[in-house]
Amino acid sequence: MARITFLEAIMQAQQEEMQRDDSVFIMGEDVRCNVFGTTTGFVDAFGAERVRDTPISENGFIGAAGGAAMVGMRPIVDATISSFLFPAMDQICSIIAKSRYIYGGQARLPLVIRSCLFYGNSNAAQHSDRPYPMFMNMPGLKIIAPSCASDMKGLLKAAVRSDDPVLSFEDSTCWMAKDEVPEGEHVIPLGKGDIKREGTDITIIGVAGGVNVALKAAKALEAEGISAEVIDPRTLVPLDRELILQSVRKTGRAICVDPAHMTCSAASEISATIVENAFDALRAPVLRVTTPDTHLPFSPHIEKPLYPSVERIVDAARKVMGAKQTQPA
Amino acid sequence: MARITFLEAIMQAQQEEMQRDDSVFIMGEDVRCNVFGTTTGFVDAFGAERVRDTPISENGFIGAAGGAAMVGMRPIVDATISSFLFPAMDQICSIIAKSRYIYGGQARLPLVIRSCLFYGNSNAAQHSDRPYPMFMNMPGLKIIAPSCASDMKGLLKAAVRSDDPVLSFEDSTCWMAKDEVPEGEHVIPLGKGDIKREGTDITIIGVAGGVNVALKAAKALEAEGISAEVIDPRTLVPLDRELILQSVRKTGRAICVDPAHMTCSAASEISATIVENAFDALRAPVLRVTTPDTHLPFSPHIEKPLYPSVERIVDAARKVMGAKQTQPA
Amino acid sequence: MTTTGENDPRLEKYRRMQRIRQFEAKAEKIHADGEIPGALHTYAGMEASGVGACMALRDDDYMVGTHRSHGHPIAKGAKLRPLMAELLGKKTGVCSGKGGSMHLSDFSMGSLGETSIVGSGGPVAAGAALGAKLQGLDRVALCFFGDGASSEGAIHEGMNLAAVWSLPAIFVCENNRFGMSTPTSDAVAGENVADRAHGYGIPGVIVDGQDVDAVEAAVREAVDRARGGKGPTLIETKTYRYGDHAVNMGRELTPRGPEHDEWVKRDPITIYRQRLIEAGVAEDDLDAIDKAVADDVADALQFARDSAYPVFEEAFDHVFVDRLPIPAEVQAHA
Amino acid sequence: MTTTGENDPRLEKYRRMQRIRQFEAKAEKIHADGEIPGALHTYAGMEASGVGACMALRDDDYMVGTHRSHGHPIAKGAKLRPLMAELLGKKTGVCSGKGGSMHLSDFSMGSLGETSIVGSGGPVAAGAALGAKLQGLDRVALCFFGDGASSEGAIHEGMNLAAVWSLPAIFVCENNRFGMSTPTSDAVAGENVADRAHGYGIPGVIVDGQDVDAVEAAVREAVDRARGGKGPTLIETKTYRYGDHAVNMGRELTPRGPEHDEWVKRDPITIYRQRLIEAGVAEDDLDAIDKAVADDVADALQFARDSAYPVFEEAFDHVFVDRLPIPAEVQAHA
Ligand SMILES: Cc1ncc(C[n+]2csc(CCOP(=O)(O)OP(=O)(O)O)c2C)c(N)n1
Ligand SMILES: Cc1ncc(C[n+]2csc(CCOP(=O)(O)OP(=O)(O)O)c2C)c(N)n1
Ligand SMILES: [Mg+2]
Ligand SMILES: [Mg+2]
Repeated sequence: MARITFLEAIMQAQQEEMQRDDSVFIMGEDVRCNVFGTTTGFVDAFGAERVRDTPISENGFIGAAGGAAMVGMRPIVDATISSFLFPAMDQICSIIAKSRYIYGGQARLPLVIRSCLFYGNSNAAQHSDRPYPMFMNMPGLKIIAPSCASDMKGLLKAAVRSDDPVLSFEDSTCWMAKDEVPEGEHVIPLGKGDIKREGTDITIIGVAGGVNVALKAAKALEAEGISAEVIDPRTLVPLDRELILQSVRKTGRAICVDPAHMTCSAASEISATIVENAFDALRAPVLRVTTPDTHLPFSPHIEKPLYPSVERIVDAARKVMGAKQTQPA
Repeated sequence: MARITFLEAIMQAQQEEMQRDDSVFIMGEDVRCNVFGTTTGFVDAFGAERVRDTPISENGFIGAAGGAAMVGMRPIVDATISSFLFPAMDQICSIIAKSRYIYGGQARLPLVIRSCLFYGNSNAAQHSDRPYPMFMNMPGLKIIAPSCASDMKGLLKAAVRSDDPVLSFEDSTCWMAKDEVPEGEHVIPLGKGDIKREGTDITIIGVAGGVNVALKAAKALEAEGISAEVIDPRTLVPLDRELILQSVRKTGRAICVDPAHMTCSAASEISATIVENAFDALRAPVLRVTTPDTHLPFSPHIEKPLYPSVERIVDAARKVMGAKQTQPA
Repeated sequence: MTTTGENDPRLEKYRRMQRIRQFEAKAEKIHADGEIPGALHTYAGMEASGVGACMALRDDDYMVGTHRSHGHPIAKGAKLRPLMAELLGKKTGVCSGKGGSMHLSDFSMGSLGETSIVGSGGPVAAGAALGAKLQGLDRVALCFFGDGASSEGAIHEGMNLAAVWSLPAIFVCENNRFGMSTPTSDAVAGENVADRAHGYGIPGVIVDGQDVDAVEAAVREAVDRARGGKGPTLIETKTYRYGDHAVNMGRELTPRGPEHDEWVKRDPITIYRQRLIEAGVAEDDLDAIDKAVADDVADALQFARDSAYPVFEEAFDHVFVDRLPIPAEVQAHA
Repeated sequence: MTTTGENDPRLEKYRRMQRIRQFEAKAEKIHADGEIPGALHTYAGMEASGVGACMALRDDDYMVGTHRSHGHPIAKGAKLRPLMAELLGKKTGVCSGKGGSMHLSDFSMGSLGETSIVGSGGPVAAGAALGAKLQGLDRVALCFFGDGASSEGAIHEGMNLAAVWSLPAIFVCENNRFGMSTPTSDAVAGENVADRAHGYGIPGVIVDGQDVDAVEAAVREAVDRARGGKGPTLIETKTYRYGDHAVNMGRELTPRGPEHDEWVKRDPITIYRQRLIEAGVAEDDLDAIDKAVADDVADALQFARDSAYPVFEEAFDHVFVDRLPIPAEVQAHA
């Protein structure tokens, strides 16, 4: 075990999987120069054929990853920033998500599309999207959104090995955080959530970087005598609904923390799942702590307060703990 | 008042708004030949400059609608089938949804993007999308999804007059249904839902064509002595949350019927809204009747049962009516 | 050179064109009878384009096609039974009943998708070519697309990618003079789609799409270039579709000018049949092929009719490798 | 012809290039000091491209730009105060603090968006040109985009649309030899981006991007064509950016070859200054311009610094025409 950052975990996962399997290769804009630091030394180690700088044409090279996967390769696409998935939406939704199905299982699309959630640092609306909820509504795409280096490595390795297409959403607020990460064979199955903190009074389900804010809030709540359990689904598709429900059945209260925009967010889905399946256990409304349905502005003074914060989560928890527990007859 | 179809209502709305305002024009693939019958006679009436056949390049002409709107036009884009919005996702999400915001209010984008929800008729996965939930997660886009001819006309006219960009999702299962539709000035404000049927025991919120299935289910439930109220939000953004909550506060029970895929659907959002804001009134779980998270297959025998049906809604209602009304302490 | 075991590649070319023509004639008929659900876009008139192109390919080469999907797989050598069964939505269909008329893709023949999103095959073909290159195989990938599709960004991006990486790809624009109802000249800027090649620094070739030999020769040259590591070629086959955009649309979409009759007179199968006869092929041999194809089509239809529909659970297969869990409330009413 | 009221268009050209250069030098410095949040992509080295192009436009013509957004609005005549205030995230910024360095778009100068999604301006420019045409105005719309952007489908679709509809649009590809770190030749197929024009049947022009007069002349010809209803032109300005892709990235992204020094020697401002002097303009007059520009920049910075930040509620303005309701639980902690 070594303490490495989230970005280093991505690099390790890619490196190990490329060493392990010749059919794995990486492509994306400026991956050789290695903008965010997840492919350092890769050209030297693997050659320029397997570490490919693409033209600026997301629909083209993401679709090409689909084509390459169909003939037996295992591409990792580094799409850099999630906002750049919009130009590629057609290849992702029409080809990558649907080809296996529409051709009755003839197609196989083992590929990973990585992109970071680049919010919170004055990059303005066109660079600050957190679009995973959109993709959750499209069948055929597995989605990971890890919150720590160790999960990042284990899930990315699983993603590369998966025969299904996987979107990896990498929260830039986690990039520099260090964590104990097992070296070598450390593979976390897609679809298994994790209890990041045990608790008894309230369940806080965090999404991506929202998990870390939730953990801080849990600590603050502890000081108030409120014991919060923090659940990290880690994979958004398939979603570990059972783990979430188990926790809510225990605590009777839930808050969903999600940096995405509120409407049709992962938080909305989790909330709907809870009320649908654990209603009898619920002792209070399920609250969502998300980014309101506004765009993200450049000016830091007005951008920062829009994201889920410790204060907002603590407030929500207080509200939920104090909620009337009787129901109208 | 005349009884006209949903498609005729679209045609009337377009016609009246084009007569009213010279800055309104229509463009899309094959609009002159008028594939679905919503622009019959338009070239003769308005000339080929205002009724424009576009190249097959959705990102190009939808983005061009944005540009034309910025300089004072009011384009109506007929994108035909909703699945063809994916190639245009970047112009919709990066330019049309965000330009007013990112430029601090300097830009004005009065435009309408129409597309139909083309499901249920063996068109296979690439033509059967119901992608409005994806757009609900993107701020800056108003969204209408009417369920009857009268609402279609009134909302489309409001959409054309709106200074905000509006996506119009037109459910093809409603196309041929006739309805009393006021002639001339009939404008329904964006953001106002409608009670399609009053009831006391259970609230069924329908989305797009889901409303009509819900109405049929309500009738069937009446025979069982269950009084269902059917709510049609009509506009998905802004969503008339208050109308939904009022009804649920009255009935204490809710079912969300939505032809979209379950995960992160409009139904999920509505459910989350209800549990967040009307928990005290809830006497049973909020159930979603949606299309499961599979793609839509070509073969009609296996396609049709995937959509919300009267039977599934009735079942859900029975379950909700019989649900235990006590809560754990 | 044919690779299907037939002895005379000329006869094989003729046979494949006949198979497309007759397969479609049957399909069109039973669609009118309501036996085929969904839309049906016929390829009749364009057979020389598809067959000429595919005859220049090896069996292990890749191909990507379009919504007008009956022609390409048959041109590449696909069996008719699974294609016809697919049209009827049967489990034995080439796509297990999931795809239908717009998606008759036979992966066993190297077909990587007949995709009904216009233009979307471009990046896929580039990717397949990239895959072949990375694997050190000398396979090529051929992308069919329409004149209308040339306006899509996906086609541009696919061609630019293939050109800049010198991928073994061939882009074949089947210019049948129309999108759905829109004449090419109203939608596609420039004289010829092939002129776009210049901008990518690759060869752009225009060929008579009604002449199967001419198409084959042009594609063969492009395939040789591609296999030789010299990168992609853009080929435009000037062709024509006889039918409306799709069958049974309620009314005619595609406007027909006086040139319609001219085109029909230049029928690719008639032209080629004549050429073969002039080259000494016995008419009887050609008639025998026609007859054998008719039998094949009849057999395919019988097979399709005899086949079972998929069962409901199969709707949940192939979203992912593992079958999706089926919600009980849905299952209950299926 | 200048339209800003200055008397000598030559001096105006010089002045605008100086304004860009000095505005950016200041911005780069205070970004290093931490006074400007977010990314900063400098335009230094490319001034002749933007100014030459915009000098060929009227004030009421439209323009669409890119993430490298400091040059275009200043070239089109924008005032410096709101630009600098925007960089600092102030309420008085040209985008009210919503856009920042990548989006310095001044709509009052006909700028319809400096959009940081690469290539996304193409369709917008085509649409603005369409709007002008439908309104019967003789305005044109000019689209700046990078060499890297030429690979995007959006640029292709915008150009095809403009060409097929003969719209009054001018596409100016500012080829500065790199995307972010990727040399143009590794990403863009074909010899020149301008060669793409042939495929759309429109003129493709290559011009020395370091020569403001040459750029202006080329764009002027294209503007005349466009205003005359003859449709779009694609112009490629061969230029160079001096700085790295963006400032303060932690390490150098763009690789620098031996040609770097050659390019820096061909500085567009130096070249033009020399030309003016040779044409008889007094050095003192040019020095006075330099000085006046320095004062303007200092004034803009002072203005920006003195300006207030937006208040939190404003984060909910401009999503729609009406301010969004602000959730109480968010407001409580803002
Ligand atoms: C992205 C997209 N836009 C629109 C359509 C609707 N559509 C289906 S076929 C067609 C015309 C295609 O023209 P072309 O590419 O020339 O092919 P052809 O039908 O002539 O073979 C259109 C517009 C579609 N399927 N996909
Ligand atoms: C759609 C999209 N993809 C990727 C990026 C990231 N990006 C920003 S600038 C840039 C390089 C652009 O190159 P070019 O078009 O030549 O413009 P230049 O920066 O050289 O002025 C890239 C890849 C982006 N902003 N948008
Ligand atoms: Mg065509
Ligand atoms: Mg560049």
